[in-house]
Amino acid sequence: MTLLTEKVRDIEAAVAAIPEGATIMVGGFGSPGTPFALLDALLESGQGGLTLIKNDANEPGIGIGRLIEAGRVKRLITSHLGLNRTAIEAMNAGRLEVIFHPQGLLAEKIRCAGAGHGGFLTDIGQGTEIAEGRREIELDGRPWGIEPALHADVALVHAERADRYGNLIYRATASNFNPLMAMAAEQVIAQAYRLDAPGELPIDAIHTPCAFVSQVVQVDRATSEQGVRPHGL
Amino acid sequence: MTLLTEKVRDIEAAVAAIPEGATIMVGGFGSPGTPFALLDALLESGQGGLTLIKNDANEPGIGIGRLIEAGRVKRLITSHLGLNRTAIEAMNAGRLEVIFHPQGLLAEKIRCAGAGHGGFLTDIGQGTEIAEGRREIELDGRPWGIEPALHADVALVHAERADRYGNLIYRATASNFNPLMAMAAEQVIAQAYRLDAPGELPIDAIHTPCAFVSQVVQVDRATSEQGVRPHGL
Amino acid sequence: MASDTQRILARAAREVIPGQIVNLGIGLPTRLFHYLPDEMEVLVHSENGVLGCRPRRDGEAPDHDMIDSGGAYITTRPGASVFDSATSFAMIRRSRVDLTFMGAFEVDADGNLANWKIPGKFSPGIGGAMELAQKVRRLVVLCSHNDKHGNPKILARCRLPLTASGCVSRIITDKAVMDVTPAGLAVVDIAEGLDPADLRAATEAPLLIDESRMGRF
Amino acid sequence: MASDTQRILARAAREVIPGQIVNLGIGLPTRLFHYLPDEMEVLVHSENGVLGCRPRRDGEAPDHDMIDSGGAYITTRPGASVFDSATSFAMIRRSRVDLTFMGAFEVDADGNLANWKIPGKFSPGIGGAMELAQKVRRLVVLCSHNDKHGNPKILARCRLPLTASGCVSRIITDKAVMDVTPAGLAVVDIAEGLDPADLRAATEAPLLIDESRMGRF
Repeated sequence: MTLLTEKVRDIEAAVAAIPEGATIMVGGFGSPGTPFALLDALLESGQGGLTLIKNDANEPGIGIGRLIEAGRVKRLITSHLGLNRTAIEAMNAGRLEVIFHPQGLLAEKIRCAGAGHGGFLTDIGQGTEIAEGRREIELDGRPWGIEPALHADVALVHAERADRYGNLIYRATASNFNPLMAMAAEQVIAQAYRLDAPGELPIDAIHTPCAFVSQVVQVDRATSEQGVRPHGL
Repeated sequence: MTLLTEKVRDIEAAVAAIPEGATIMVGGFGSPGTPFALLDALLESGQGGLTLIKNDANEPGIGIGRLIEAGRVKRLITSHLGLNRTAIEAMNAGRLEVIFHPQGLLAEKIRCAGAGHGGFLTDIGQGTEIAEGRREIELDGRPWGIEPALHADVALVHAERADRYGNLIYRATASNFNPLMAMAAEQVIAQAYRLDAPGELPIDAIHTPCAFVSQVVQVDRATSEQGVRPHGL
Repeated sequence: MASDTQRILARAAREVIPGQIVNLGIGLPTRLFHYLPDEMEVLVHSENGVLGCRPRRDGEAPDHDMIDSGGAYITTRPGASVFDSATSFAMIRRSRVDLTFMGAFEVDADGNLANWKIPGKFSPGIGGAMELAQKVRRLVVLCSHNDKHGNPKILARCRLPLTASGCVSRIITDKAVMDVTPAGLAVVDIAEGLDPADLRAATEAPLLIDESRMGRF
Repeated sequence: MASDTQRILARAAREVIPGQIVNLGIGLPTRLFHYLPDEMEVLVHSENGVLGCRPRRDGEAPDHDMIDSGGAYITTRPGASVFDSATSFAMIRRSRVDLTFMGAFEVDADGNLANWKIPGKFSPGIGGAMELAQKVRRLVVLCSHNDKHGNPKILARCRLPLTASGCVSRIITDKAVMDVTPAGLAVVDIAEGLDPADLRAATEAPLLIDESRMGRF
């Protein structure tokens, strides 16, 4: 692992190390928690043939939507594309391979990798299309589907605050998949609006302990709030 | 589930509802996080034939040590009895059945129940005594041991603060198994030093959302710090 | 006069008991939000990771980190908490959500629900619907009784891929409130001005109707 | 003059690189705490749920909610965090702990470690030792070279139930520092005043000794 004392990077250096064809977890549920600045830097950096793992596809023109539109994404593992018609079009046109998981199973497959397990046993989706082809096992007289852990080379996560050791604090519903992904990938690159010295984050408030985080990048709120769009209620 | 508006109980009423022979998860790693006041009330209440699930056996004369000494505990599922010689004696004399799990697997077996899964796949302990008799499965060309979820009728947990809906905040290393157990049991009884109105706990600071908690009991710090013993370093 | 959707929502609001934890599905059910009075001690769960959602008040600035699962900016009420996606779905899978309202493409006499996919036409993914449908303690479907072409949505047997089987407790449409029972769909309430024959004609599933016990809404 | 344990601990402290995350096993390894200077940017992990432990200073009142896995009251250094047991062991199983020091009943030439159970005599449970031994990136054993009866603890092959197999990188005793290599145990350092023949006599495992490269400690 990266030494605690060597985690702070500038954003170009952080994303430049991501290899072509990498499998990348991306935090966020819709816009909140999406590491927009890291994604824009990744687009700039040029890697293609990527497999992305994200709850959704953001919206057209922002976040992973931009990477999909630029043809950089080979495969997307997700739960829902509802807000991104260009991603749906890319899928329907065969330009984007999409693998869907029920949202909670997607979360748990990621969490499972983060916990160092090989998989878990679930009863979700039994008798539906989701369970077709899923391996089953009987335990305590009941059938269970085996969901393998979902691994990634890199996770890109968004935090409200970080310290230079890589401790992270998320805010409100910008948490979502971020803490799970921050434990699950081989390399974890975190962007944060505020980067403090160790000891400045209240210890009971830290959501992701620094041990899981490889690199920390400070980003401006302005560069990472482009994703904010009005949605009615 | 208990309605949000009906969770506050006095301590005697809370433990009186626990049935004879119940399987009970008990929070705490050593003394911190052990719900001493609830355990003392349970001893008072008289139920026997219990199966307890706790990381350790506390120390002689306190916490679950008292229940073991009073002959109320039939079986203990734990990771280590190192600090409790009376529990070791009871085990060696055949008065207490003890099932040991490696500490992290014990935590995950509890977490697995809390997540609503049937079990998980681990490589911990392969080739050791721990894996003897454990069912194995092959996945992605590797052997994995199947660890079933560990369920309980009741969890007794300790929190620093609660509100009357059952939101919980733990403190420092008094967290340990408490948040896991608070999600895992059918009925979850939480003791807290401070019981607030809803809205008084900072929303980003809540560790266990109230949805998982059945009953909340306010206890005095004095009645639940009997367990504090000096240990050298 | 109340529109069809207003009538559905007003009737649906009567399903909620103070002290419950309630999830509102995307679309029509989300609008139930506005039918739950502020003083009612109910926590609305949204699967992106919040318990205790409240609609933003007029003029309240949006908090860009605070949305519901439909993407709308929300605020929270006293007793609210936020958490990650794993915790959110643990809450669902462990049946710690008391009640959920969901839309439907099709729902049938056995309480089967199809609301996520129309093969060849609509398949944006399942999101959290499957786990909610399968595990929440009580699922109430809110939908129009017939689709825009007038075809029944309350079927003898669903034809679309299921979200979950046998998961629906009650169905509330613009025409009726129906309970899923072992004997079939039992009409609880019928819309004002509608007679049972008209209701049967608009419904593919056989209906159990006891006019002496049936209410109006 | 330094005692045997002081020599072991002083030598062990040289294994720690600034910026690392280090776990200290119960017993002798815990005492390494006092050999890590305050200004050294190292976070000590304790499996009960804390990263960044620091020994309590003289006169500092104990915080009853702040212990390490041995039960001692601790404090924390800047950059510390606290977390639940699942997160703590995820950190271990995912090899996010760089280095752990553990005691041993027996350790052998293949890097197998036995430190949790003596059948019929001592079996208080395994605690977190198995996961630490199996998954931490580098495991250094700290133990006396011989047991209190003078029997070797550094064996050709462990006889007690294993904690984990092939997990040990380095062994530091009062007599020697030895690395586990594919060819066997290679002596890195030998205690001041001890000659290789005495070391071999006190050791059951065959030792690879290159006197030209061997250090003293």
